[in-house]
Amino acid sequence: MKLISAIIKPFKLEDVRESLAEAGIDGMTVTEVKGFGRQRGHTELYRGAEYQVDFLPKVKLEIAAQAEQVDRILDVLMSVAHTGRVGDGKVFVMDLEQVVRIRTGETDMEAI
Amino acid sequence: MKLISAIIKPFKLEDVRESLAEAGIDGMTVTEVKGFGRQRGHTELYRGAEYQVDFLPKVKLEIAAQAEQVDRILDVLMSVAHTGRVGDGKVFVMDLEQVVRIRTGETDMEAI
Amino acid sequence: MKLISAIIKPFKLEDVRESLAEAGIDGMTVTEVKGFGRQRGHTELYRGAEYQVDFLPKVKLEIAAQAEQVDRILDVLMSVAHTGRVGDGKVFVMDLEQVVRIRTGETDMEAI
Amino acid sequence: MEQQIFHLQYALDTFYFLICGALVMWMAAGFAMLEAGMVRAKNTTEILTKNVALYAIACVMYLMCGYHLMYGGGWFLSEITAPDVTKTLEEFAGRENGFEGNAIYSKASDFFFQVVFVATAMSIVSGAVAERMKLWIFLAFAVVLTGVIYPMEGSWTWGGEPVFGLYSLADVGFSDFAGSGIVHMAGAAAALAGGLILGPRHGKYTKDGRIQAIPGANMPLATLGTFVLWLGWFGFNGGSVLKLGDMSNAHAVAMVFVNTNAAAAGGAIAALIVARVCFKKADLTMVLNGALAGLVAITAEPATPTPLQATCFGVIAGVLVVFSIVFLDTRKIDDPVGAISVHGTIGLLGLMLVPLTNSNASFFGQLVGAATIFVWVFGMSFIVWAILNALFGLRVTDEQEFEGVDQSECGVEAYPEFFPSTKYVE
Amino acid sequence: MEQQIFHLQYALDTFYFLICGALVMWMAAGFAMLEAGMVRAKNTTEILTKNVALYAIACVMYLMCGYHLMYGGGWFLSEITAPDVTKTLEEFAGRENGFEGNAIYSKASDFFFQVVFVATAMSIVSGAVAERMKLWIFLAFAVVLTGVIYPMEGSWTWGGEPVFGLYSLADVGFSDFAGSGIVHMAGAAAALAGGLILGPRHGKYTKDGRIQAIPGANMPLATLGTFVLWLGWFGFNGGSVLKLGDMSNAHAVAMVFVNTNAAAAGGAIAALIVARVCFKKADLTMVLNGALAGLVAITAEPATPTPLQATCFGVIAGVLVVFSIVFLDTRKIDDPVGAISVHGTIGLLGLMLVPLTNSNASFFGQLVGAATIFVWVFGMSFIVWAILNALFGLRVTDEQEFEGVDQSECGVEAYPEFFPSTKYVE
Amino acid sequence: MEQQIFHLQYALDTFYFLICGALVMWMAAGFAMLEAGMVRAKNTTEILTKNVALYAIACVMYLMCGYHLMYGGGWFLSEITAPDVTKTLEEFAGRENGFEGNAIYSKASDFFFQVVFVATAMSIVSGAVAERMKLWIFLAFAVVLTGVIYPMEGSWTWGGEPVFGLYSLADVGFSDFAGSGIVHMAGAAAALAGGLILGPRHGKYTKDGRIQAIPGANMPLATLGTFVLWLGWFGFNGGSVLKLGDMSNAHAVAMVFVNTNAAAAGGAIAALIVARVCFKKADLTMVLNGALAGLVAITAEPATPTPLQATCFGVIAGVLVVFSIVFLDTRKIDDPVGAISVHGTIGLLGLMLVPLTNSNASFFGQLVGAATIFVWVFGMSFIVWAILNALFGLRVTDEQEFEGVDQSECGVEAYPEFFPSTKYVE
Ligand SMILES: Nc1ncnc2c1ncn2[C@@H]1O[C@H](COP(=O)(O)OP(=O)(O)O)[C@@H](O)[C@H]1O
Ligand SMILES: Nc1ncnc2c1ncn2[C@@H]1O[C@H](COP(=O)(O)OP(=O)(O)O)[C@@H](O)[C@H]1O
Ligand SMILES: Nc1ncnc2c1ncn2[C@@H]1O[C@H](COP(=O)(O)OP(=O)(O)O)[C@@H](O)[C@H]1O
Repeated sequence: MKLISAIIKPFKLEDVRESLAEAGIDGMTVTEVKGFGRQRGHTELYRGAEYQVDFLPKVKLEIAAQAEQVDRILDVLMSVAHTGRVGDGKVFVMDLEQVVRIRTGETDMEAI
Repeated sequence: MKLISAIIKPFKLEDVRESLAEAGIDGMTVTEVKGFGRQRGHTELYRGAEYQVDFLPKVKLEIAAQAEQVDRILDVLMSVAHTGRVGDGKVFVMDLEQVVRIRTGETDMEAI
Repeated sequence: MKLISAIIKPFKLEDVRESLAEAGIDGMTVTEVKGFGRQRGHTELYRGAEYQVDFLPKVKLEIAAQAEQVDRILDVLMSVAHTGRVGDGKVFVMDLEQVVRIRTGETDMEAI
Repeated sequence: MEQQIFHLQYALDTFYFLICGALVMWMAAGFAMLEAGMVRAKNTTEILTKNVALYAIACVMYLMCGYHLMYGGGWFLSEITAPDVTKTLEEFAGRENGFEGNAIYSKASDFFFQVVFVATAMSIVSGAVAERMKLWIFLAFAVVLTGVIYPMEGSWTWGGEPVFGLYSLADVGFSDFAGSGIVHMAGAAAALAGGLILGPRHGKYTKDGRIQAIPGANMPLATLGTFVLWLGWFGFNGGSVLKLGDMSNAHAVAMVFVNTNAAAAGGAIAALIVARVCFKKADLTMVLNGALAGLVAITAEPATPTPLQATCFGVIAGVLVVFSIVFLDTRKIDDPVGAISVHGTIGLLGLMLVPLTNSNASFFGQLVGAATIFVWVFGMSFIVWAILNALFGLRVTDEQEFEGVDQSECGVEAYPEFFPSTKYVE
Repeated sequence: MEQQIFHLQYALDTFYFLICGALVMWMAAGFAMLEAGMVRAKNTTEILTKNVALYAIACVMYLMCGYHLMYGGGWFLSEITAPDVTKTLEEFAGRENGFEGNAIYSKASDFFFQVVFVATAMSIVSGAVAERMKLWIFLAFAVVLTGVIYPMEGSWTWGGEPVFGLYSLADVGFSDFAGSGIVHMAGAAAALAGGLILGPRHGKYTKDGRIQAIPGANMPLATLGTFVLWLGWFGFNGGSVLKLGDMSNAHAVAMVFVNTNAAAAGGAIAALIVARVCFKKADLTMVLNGALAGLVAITAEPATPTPLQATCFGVIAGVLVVFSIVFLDTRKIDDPVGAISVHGTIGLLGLMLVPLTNSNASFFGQLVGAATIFVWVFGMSFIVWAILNALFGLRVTDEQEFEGVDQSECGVEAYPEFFPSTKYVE
Repeated sequence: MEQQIFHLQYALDTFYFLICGALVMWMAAGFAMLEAGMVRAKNTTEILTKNVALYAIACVMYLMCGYHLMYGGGWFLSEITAPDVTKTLEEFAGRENGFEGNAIYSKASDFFFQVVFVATAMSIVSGAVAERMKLWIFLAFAVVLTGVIYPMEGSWTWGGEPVFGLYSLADVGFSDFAGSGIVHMAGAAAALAGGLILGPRHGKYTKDGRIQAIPGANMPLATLGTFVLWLGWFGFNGGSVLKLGDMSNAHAVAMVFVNTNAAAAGGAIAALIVARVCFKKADLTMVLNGALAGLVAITAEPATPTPLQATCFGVIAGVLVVFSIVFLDTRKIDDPVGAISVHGTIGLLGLMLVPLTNSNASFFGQLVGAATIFVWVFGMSFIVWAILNALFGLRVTDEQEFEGVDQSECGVEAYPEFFPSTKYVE
């Protein structure tokens, strides 16, 4: 099993979630994060003085999936979360040793 | 060492934290997240029109622990965070290669 | 590739980010979290009654990096995020199997 | 010694106007808070800026030309000067009806009372077009509405001039005590014209045509705004008696206060119950709109109804406003604060209720008056909005709308430190 | 010509009542903001809804029957009609004490002033039972309190009727100028009865009996509410002089303004110092309660004390209120906004301070009056709450309480876009 | 019968003072909201506490000694007693100019009107030193400013006393109608002295000397505060006519309302345009400061300008205030709310504009007056701040400043449930 952690632009969340659902991926956990990367923040003026907004609001999706599903998920992300502009985000894939569903006690495959 | 990442219902946090403390697990990091899964959000009416609240507030606990502690932690989670209703959440276990305590520079076992 | 996840004191974020940038690490994702550990929360009085503020605001940095960079990053964290007082935080290092940059489709090394 | 009494009457009536005017000025804050509470966090600074700026523009334009167009008094109020005491005292002495005759008071206080009315009309617009219109276009429209469109219409009604020299509304039996039609429906007509050209907010209607509610960001603000308006309305209606300084008029002012309050109370309760019955929940925003609807409905005639009648008028308004809001929503007329229903639908209702208790008004006259106001204000506004649209575009870009107009128009976030959890929910 | 003077006096006194009434109406907004700031975010929409609705209900019920029960005037104010000018002028001419005699003014303005008082009494209740009571049950209680319980009690005090025909409070030397007891302690008594049946909020007391503070969500709102109340109180006390239109009364009104302000200032400072000494921190909520306590304390007699005395009374109130709040908390009477202490404890204090500066009042009379009010209001309220509890249950379910009553009762979140970081902290 | 007229005039003028005073009191809420909106979330409770407490302290100190120092009246107002009706009537009858002569009214209402002015002066200070000064030190300063520094200065100006027995400001042609200099510039001078010793907030200026803006946390609050101030200002300036009760004075009051409003409107529009031109965005905070600048500028003479002139004065103030704010920022004088510019720079501007429309004032006189006020208030304040600094330190520790003074000073968070997303952005 793998844990896919994807950083995407916030306004893509809704589309990504729907596309993932169509691809059979229903469960996920979403966190609001701030991203730093090539995409730079912007400078704002407040009362005539500048201030730097460094961080960019991003959304992190965490999806536990079976190894076979990873490619499908990556495909969805690459197509739906993609705008082609800097700051589209990254996907990280990690190994997941164990999964447990708290409600039933099911583990691993059944728990996803 | 393992990293245990548990998604639970927010109102169980306090109980889980206390039970973990009793089980000798003192350190953890908590993030507020939004969950999507089998448990559906709800529909609300605002000024006569519907709107869908898709996401469900959940809490993510991240606990770095020694491999031997994992089962104990899972036990606590399964018993204390459990309500039996859909949406109780999931636990993910990952391998942790290295841990460092910033204050002292201690690593791995000593750092947890 | 490794995923470095560092829990630090919020007010150190700016310094850490700058030092990492100097060390050539530009990308990272930041999450606001709450920490529980040896550092205890504090008790406040409100209208004459006590209440316990258990959690401590912390910041979690997630940095995907090449294995060779890990030590450099740890060095930066140990020197810049360090105050020597309890609650300085922890660094966790995990293995990262795959990285994809959504904008370009680049993977792994090129994607970081 | 009679002269001293005239002095006092002059002073008392002037003071009465000023205090009522100050209460109406306070309504500007009420609209600002109501609207700031009903939009999303990302559009809050902009709506606040609009509200402060439109009030300021209304004051300057009405001073410059509006008051003159409506009542005379000279461009820039040049004819409002210190009273010639001797002449004024003679005027007092020569009144028909003597002491109980028409009020004589400082023209400056009259201007002050009237100027805050224009601002009210314009405030109505800002709510309806919120969250998607360019700031500067909106302010340009404000210049025209407060400087020309409203004053012209006001000259035909309260000003007593014939409509383009053709017919006189007073003659056909039109009566609008404090402005259900002249102020509120007029504001709503301008808002409707703008809203039609502007179109709904992104995300308000899904591709498959469903309505998607967009909750307001700050309910305490919306509630505060409603209370402010409720309070200010005592000045709005109470001052419209136009005289305090004798027994009958003083009692009339008191009745106006009582009825204004009763109608608002009736409207709030009615909307609360309708919301509960129809939506199963006590939707606070409907309760607030219900109270305001009661206020708008009684505004056309707050003096003649009994308190019981006033309460009932409020109830009718409170019921109607809920259905009007829901109906406009199904017509895809997106109005974040419900301004068109509260001020337009109920403004018309208010006009039509007048003949029930005031025999000087006729249903026919009310219809003619309502039509005159609506056609003029809606028509002129439509033209102005359309021209502005053709020249500059009324609407911000989609990206700006998504990110919030606070950033693109004002560069200042309303709540920069609070993490908006639904920032990504369009 | 004397008649013209009477006209003016009538007009001036009517206006004075209306303005004071408008200020008291504004207190409804003050209570709404104060309470909205002192509850948790998840219960904010509901407390706002309660405040708007209770004000509306109070207005309708008092209009329907309350005013009639308390002062006469007919059901639905049917007897309040336009003044017969000739007869009223004769009344003026025939006054004992002549020009400086009792005020004659529009009955409608009197109603307006009185109606906002009953809303105040009911507002006190909403704060004390916040965050756990069903909305509709609360509103049902509001109907009874504002329609019957308060008006009955009011008829024995300000109305001058004997208590159930048994004894007259005026005769025993009871004096409550603007309602420390009649309005404030009465409201607190109703709140206490409700609170006792209702029980504390979940999480307020831990299993092992410790008090667990539950901070309010929005301090600026609470502060705004306090300032609004402070301002409104000038109308509350100032209008209670009941006449403005001659020299002595005008001065009395001015003294009331000065003393009201001085007592509030004294209360705020005293509470600030006590909080600093006892809790080591300048607890803002205590400062706010201290100011309100000063206001409640001076309300029973704002005219006779010197400004220095008024300040001292405020100081006493500000000290006492802090201890009262802490004490009630240890008694497990959970009162999120401190309403029972501010209005109840200090309302009683206010009554007992009257004889110090006003020789028409006696300690015995004050005790009898306080007991009468308390027994009646507490007793009747207890019965009504108990019946409502037996029939429908006063309290929302535990789950609803956990999720917040905004969701279960109103379906509208107060701050939908702000991520509440302690949502899970019960 | 003339006596009855005197009674009424007394009552009307007293009432007029009280209502104007109540409006000025409301400004305390305006400052509180404005400042609470312009600071960061973590310092909000503390600034609210300061605002409530400083108002209370101002009231008590001015009652205790301030009013006596400025106008007489006895320590603790001991000489303000109920009017001797017969003697007062004689006073009325004996007035120069007869009925149109100077006003006679309750001394208590005068105190009430004056006491809210001193609070205004002190409110100005709290904004400028926000987010870093110790609460108790600030309050200690408030005691001195409101008890001594302001009353002394007030005695030389409105009180008519010669400056230390040396020269009389009235003689040199100094005129400050409602206090552009006496209240606003004085407050700003005290603030400047404090700010200079205190230094800027951490993070306001980077190590390399760049200015780093620190956005305020809550724009709706700041806007509400501005509207409250705008409303209150009608009382501030309107009451300063000092008499309502004859034709000329009533008209003067009305003109003051009109001009006050016009200047604010002009200031808001001007600042909006300047911000748009210079910063490319419609910076709401500048618009708010612009409106306030217009108000401050007209305060020195709101009666003599025409409405057009008043608008222009407002425009000048609105332009100047933006540049003043930016300039002070480059001088590293950190003023979170812009108080020193709005009240200081523009207060001076207001004084210098007086001779343009009021021939009783001379530029020389205005300069002498401005210098006198500034030297006294700045000098004395500097000494007091310096002593307090030496004894206790003005400033909280760096750690407290980083965590927010809400925690260290008040122990109560302003918005405990809202997750501040930039908590770590110093
Ligand atoms: N090395 C990294 N580790 C963790 N997160 C990263 C890293 N690099 C980028 N990110 C995340 O991905 C987001 C997008 O990256 P960025 O470099 O701005 O654009 P792009 O992905 O288009 O190259 C960042 O805002 C950050 O949240
Ligand atoms: N595949 C997944 N990957 C990541 N998080 C998941 C996944 N499935 C579920 N979750 C998280 O677990 C929570 C509970 O899951 P849900 O399917 O609603 O109920 P249950 O755990 O009772 O089956 C979700 O709200 C989500 O936060
Ligand atoms: N076992 C753990 N798993 C996950 N996070 C931890 C763990 N222990 C500590 N932390 C995180 O590190 C932070 C600092 O830990 P703490 O024990 O308070 O101090 P120190 O790191 O100085 O020993 C905590 O607030 C928490 O966020």
